[in-house]
Amino acid sequence: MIRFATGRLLGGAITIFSVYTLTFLMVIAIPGNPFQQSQHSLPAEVEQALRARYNMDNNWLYFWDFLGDAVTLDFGPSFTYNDWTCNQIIADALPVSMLIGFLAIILAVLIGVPIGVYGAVKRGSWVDSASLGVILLGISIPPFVTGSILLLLFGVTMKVLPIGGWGTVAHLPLPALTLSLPFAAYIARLMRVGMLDDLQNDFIRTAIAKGVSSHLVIWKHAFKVAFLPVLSFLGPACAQAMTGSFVVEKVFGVPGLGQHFVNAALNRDAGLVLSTVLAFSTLLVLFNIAIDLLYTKLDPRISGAAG
Amino acid sequence: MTRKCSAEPSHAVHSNWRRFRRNRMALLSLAGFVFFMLGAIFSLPTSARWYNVQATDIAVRSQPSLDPVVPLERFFDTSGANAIPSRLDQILYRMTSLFGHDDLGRSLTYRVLPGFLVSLCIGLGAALMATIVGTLWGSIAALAGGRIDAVMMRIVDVLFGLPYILMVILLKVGLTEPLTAIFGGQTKYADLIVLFVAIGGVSWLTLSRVVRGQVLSLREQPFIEAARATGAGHWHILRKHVFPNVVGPIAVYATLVIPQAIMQESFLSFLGIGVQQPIPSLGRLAADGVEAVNAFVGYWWLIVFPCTILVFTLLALNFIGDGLRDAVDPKSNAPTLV
Amino acid sequence: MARNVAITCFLLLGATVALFRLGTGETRADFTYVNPSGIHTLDPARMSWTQDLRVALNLWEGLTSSDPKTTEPMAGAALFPPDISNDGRTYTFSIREDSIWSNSDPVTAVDFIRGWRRGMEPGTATDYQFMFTDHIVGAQEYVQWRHNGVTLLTILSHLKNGEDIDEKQATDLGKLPEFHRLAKLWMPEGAAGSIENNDVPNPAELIQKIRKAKVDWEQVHQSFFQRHVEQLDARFSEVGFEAIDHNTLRVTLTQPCPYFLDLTAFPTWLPCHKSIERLREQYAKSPLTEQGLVVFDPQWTKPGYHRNDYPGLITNGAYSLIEWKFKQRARLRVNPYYRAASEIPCKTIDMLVIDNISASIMAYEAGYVDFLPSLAVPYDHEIARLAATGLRNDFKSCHTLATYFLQFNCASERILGKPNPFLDRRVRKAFAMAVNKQAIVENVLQRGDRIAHSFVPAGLIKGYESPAGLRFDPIRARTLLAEAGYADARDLGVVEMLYVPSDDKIIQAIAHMWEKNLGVQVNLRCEESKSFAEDKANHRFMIARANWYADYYDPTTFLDCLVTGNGNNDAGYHNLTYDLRVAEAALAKEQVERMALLSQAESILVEEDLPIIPILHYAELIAIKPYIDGLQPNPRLRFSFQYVSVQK
Amino acid sequence: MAAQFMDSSKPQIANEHDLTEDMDVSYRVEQAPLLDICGLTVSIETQDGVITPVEDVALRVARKQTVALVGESGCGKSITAQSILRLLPQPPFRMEKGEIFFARLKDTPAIDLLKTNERTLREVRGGQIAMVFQDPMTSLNPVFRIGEQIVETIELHQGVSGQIARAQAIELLRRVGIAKPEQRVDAYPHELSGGMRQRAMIAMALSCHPKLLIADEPTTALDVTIQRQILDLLRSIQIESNMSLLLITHNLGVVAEIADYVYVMYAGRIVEHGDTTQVLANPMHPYTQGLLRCVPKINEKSGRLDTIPGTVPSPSSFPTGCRFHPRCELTARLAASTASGDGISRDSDRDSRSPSNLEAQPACLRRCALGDETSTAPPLRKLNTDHYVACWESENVTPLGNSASNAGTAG
Repeated sequence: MIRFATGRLLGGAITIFSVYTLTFLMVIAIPGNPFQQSQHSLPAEVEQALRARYNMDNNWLYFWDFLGDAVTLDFGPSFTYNDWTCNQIIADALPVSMLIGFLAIILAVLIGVPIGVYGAVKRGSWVDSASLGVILLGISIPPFVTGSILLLLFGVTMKVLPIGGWGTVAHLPLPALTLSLPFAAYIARLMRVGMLDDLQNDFIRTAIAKGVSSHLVIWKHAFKVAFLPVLSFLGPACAQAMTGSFVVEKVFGVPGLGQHFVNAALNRDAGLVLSTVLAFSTLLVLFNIAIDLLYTKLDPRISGAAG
Repeated sequence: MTRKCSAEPSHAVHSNWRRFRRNRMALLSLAGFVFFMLGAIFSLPTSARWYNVQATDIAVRSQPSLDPVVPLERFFDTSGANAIPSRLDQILYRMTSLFGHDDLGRSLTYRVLPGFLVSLCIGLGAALMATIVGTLWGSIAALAGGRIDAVMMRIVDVLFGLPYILMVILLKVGLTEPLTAIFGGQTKYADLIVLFVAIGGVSWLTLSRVVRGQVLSLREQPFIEAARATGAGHWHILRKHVFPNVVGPIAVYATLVIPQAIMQESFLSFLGIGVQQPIPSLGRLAADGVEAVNAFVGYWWLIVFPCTILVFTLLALNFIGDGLRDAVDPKSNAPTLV
Repeated sequence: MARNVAITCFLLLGATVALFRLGTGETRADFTYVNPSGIHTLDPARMSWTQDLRVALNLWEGLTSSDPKTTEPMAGAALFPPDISNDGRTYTFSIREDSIWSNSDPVTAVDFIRGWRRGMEPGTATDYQFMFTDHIVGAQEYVQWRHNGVTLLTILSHLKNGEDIDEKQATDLGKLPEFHRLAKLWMPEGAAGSIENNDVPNPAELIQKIRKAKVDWEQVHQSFFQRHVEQLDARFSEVGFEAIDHNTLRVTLTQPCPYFLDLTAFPTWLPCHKSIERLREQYAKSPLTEQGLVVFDPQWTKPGYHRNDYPGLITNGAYSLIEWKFKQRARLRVNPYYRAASEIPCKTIDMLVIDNISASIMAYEAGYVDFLPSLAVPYDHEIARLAATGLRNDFKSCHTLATYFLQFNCASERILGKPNPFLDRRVRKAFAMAVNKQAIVENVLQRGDRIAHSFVPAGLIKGYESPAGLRFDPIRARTLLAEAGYADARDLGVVEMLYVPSDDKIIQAIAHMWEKNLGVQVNLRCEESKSFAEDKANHRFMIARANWYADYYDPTTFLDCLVTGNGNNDAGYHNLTYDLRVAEAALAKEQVERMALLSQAESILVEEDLPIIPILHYAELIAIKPYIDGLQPNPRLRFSFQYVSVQK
Repeated sequence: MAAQFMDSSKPQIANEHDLTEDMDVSYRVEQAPLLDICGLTVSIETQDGVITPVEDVALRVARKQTVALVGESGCGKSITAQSILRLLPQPPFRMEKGEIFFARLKDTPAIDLLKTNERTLREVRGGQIAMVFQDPMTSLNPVFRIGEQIVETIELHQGVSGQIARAQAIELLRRVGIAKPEQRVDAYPHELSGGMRQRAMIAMALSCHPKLLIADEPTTALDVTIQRQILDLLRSIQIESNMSLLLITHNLGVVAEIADYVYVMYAGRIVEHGDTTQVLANPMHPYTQGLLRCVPKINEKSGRLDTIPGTVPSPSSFPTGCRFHPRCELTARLAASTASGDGISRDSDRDSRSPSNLEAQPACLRRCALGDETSTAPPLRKLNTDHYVACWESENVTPLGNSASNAGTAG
């Protein structure tokens, strides 16, 4: 187990380094001046001074310096937001995104799993059609449409939830729900297909022949196998949801990392882009490893193979 | 686990179609989709003329109505050959105000219809590109195996972690200029290509994993071993045994890439880096409509028509894709025990 | 299993929500407003965005400040008006006794000079350096000297041994007089070429020489660094700032500047508390200071920053910053030492960041927010209509000192592989006359902007008469185009318009007008703002959108942009007569004469040469709740919260 | 060997069963067999319409009796077996007709498993009727430990749990001959070999002392050597625990060795049944004879193994009349002898056997292909007390000789 984890960590480190390198290449390849502010074009001397100040006068020097500092978890300053270091920005925004993302994933599981299971169990009936409809609707409505409708409905028309600002529990449900819908749809889909597959298996017949109630057959015998694909989807999904969604954050004004990342890319804020990308890929790698470890716990067939 | 060694395509297609036909929602979706597509295609000559005809003086954000708001002569070049509009043109003209007009007084009908086609083009282009690249990459990785496979899949991992927005911007910056030159200085066409290259460039990653998985599991199938035992060559096995068996799942997955790509385009439009104005796309129109959501006045038609059509397009494509998958995968048709 | 999953989910759900108790004990501030997209920086020397300036001017107070209604200069930290010498070149300010920092230190003349000196430092990298260099005696020389010194030190600090030098460094070195002087010490024949004759040495040759030279580069760097640092204070004393005593400050200008007191209310001219010195990077301690930069820890603007016993941000304005969360919120509280602190009605102010203006309007409608300084949404015409018809008195429209315009590429001979047709002023004029600005303002945008026939917003600057400009005339436009040799507009080929996503409506309308009125083929190229800025600055465009917001109350803030060689002259426009008129105006003794000269200059722009097509002057929409008193819409959108009161 | 098993020590239970016989309830209560399947007809809805893979099957299992259900693959054996516990998903399966009586408790009327409620059915499943499936590889849930799966059954039916149930599970594993059961109880199915898994399946089936064990081809998926062990195990357990065993198999050798009574099934119908000794010694249905001929005989040196020509028809295209007639040697022989030799092909070309063509055929052949006035399929006719056969021409069947003993030694 430990060897397996170390191996994966090492592989993950290589992935992270490659992502970092490629992102860096993109950052320097894309034209656009991170230092230019609003309307004034930047005088050459000022730009030179700024490049010196942010250690950007030599790209490859910057590449290694940034990496060296990043290893010690120091991501340096943001180019656009001069008063802030990337560490501060990430420390402020990542917990927000992680909170919303985490809630969204939990909601997605709570919504998606029953829909998928009932769809599979009641296959061919109206329950199945309805659940399939819900699933497909979940992946067919762009989040900015969902978000705007929810905001209009609960914020403006019904006035039950606050708009804008951040910091109370009432700010959580709408963004979490909006973010969760596509994930819920995907989970429901995986769950439905998995359950359909599973309910045809011989061991289900064995369980029924043993006298296990259909409820238990579904939720215990079939579920445990069918949930495994969902579990492996949850790894990347968690990483994706918890590093923030631009659309959801933009629509609801959530101060999360997703917005900062998109803005950083649009602002050519190399420091912030690189640090958010590093944060994202690290989370991705860690979640994947965590899910793999969990997977070996839940699926004995794998643990046998992995040793 | 026995599997037919040589598939009988005609029979397979026939029975797949029969299975698909039983899926009522999928059939309904397909019918609606085809109906809409035909409508969009038939009105294309008209919408190609009208999609950017502005009437800022009379029709700015005018409500949907059955009577056209903009006078006939605005829409027809009354000089020259088209002096008297044909009967079809007259019918099409009566539809101009059906969906209302946008903030430049353009007929939403004739923006939504070509927008639907543009979105579809992006979806198809991206799916095509994703399918080609993903299939090649996945099958090469699976067939090569060993270290090559590991490296190729690590590359996919890395690309998954890359910032998508940066890639799109980079592609835009890198490709727009040469493509614009190719298209006679028209950025809008160049932009479409950039978009589906950008979107396809992301979608192939998942597809390559799917294909690799399929090929890997196929490689272990007894009939492949049997073919190898009979002394069939590598390429022969690939062409005769592997490819016919993966083509179904790949085709189905490719169908599902189309709605994903359309969704991606709507996201990029929301960011402001989608298709180039004045070319309409459903995502662009929906994003514009959603931006007009406000607490004061309901420009409902700017939101309702594009969003509904976008959602229905995606829904229909998803239904069709799911239906196809159920049809192609016989396992999903077997009875469940509970 | 399923139960375990469900239980786990619910437990996690409960736990996260329970842990999330941030800000539940927060009380609402007396006054809440939304700053869309947040603050970029609170360093007054670095800032240039309106929303940053707005916060800064409530935190700090300059020598003068702006009248909340008219934004005319009025008394700030100094008595008003200051002593102005007869030649209009020397201003003597007396800082008020009751001008006190938020930590109870008195504001001194030295505090102001500290702030200004920071603004001139290359390490600070101020956009608005020109506010010093254009007006203050000795400033230009000092800034140039510093810049050259820093450049040389930067190259030397990288040049650990002579072999490393690359061509760019060599080119840069060749341009520095300091380098030539230095080179004489170890190269008897000098560095070749002579800087006095503007004869920059051949870089390749220079590289050869540097590689050959047996020089200890670290030593050179050290000694030059020493000399440069030793001279710093002496050099700065030549700049026209003088602290006569504790309270008296004398500023010497190179030439009279009628709007100087307006400038001193601008954030670049704000004072800086001495505590910042604690955050100054020590010389030769960091790579930055090795390059001769004077650098302060950029975190000095944080209220809770205490490195090196730094007390946190200290300001001298009506408010002090007590909390600032990145892109979430900033909270301001009355500065207890401010002279009229007890009379300020709103004791606390919250600035919320809601990136999505639509959401901020919903928040305003739902009553979470009292004031929105920007309502730039796709449906803003509806808001303008509500405001105009009096249905909603809380929505207000104000004409701003800003112009939206298109600019032609007047610099490149060839563009997109073809000869540039816009080098011909008749073509530019034709394009300008084919734009129906009225249709744009009244039909397309409908938000009450003013049609712009001139670059400088007409009627907003006292004493300035804007030229009439050109009117919409498609027939004349076609004639002009024919005169220029394009009887058939298709000969022009595809005309490309570069713009940013936010103004696609207006651009599409204009493109449509050109296609309809001139018969040209227009290609739209939309780029996100950074690519756009890059392409624009490098003249990779035919026609580009642009806008300009006045920095101060004078036509020159606009007209200087099109002077040959100006950094903001993205059009690459070059007209000697125009340059001459602007220069003459700068030297004019009388204000009337000056304004007349500027007006003449502008008429060259908007009636003859048309390097730009002014389209409109923005009307900015703001929303102020009816129960809020003391907020006045003004052309520069400067709002002083100390006059705001809530009448609930 | 066969003789040993088929000696008189086995209880002789009246197995006479006439479909037309009307039994009164009191008979059922007192003397009813443990399991009594009457006229079971199962159909499946498919895309191409309804097919009926099992038709009018009657089958009885007495207490402590071992009954075998034999037939080629695709005959409907498994469907019959799974119908007993209602394991077939409905839809697409449909129980068209018939009853399955199960004498659940002593002294109470037997219940009809097809009509009983879910709750009772669940008690019967695993508690009174246990089942062992064909493929031990897939019939055990891969993500639960062996022990967990056995304990679950014990908990469901015996009301004990925790350590006691676990101890019982270990005991069961020991009883089915798994070495080191204390360790194996915590193993996952994939960690066991095929034979071990089948033993575990049997242990699970035995865990609640069922009255009837249905073993659906329990050895088909196993190595030949393991097959033997599993059969021995089943046999010994059946004797030890006094339960009945319904063994589904296609192997007559197995039947000879283990069964008291045998049902032969072809194309969804029972074609012959009777006491194992009688049926194997004197098979009276051409199909049974064919099956017996196929059993390899060790003491015979002849090179070729006999086969029954053709394959089992699919339920969607069952022939009319006697379903076996297209493959039937007897039919062919009769046709050959009555007709002029040529003219009638023996193959299953359906055109030649379409009713119009058959008009010209001899009467006997017409009967095989079309049936008589009362029914198309031949009814089961009683040959003697313990032997029934369903063949129109049963009087013309030539006995096979002493194949039974051969079969017995072959298994």
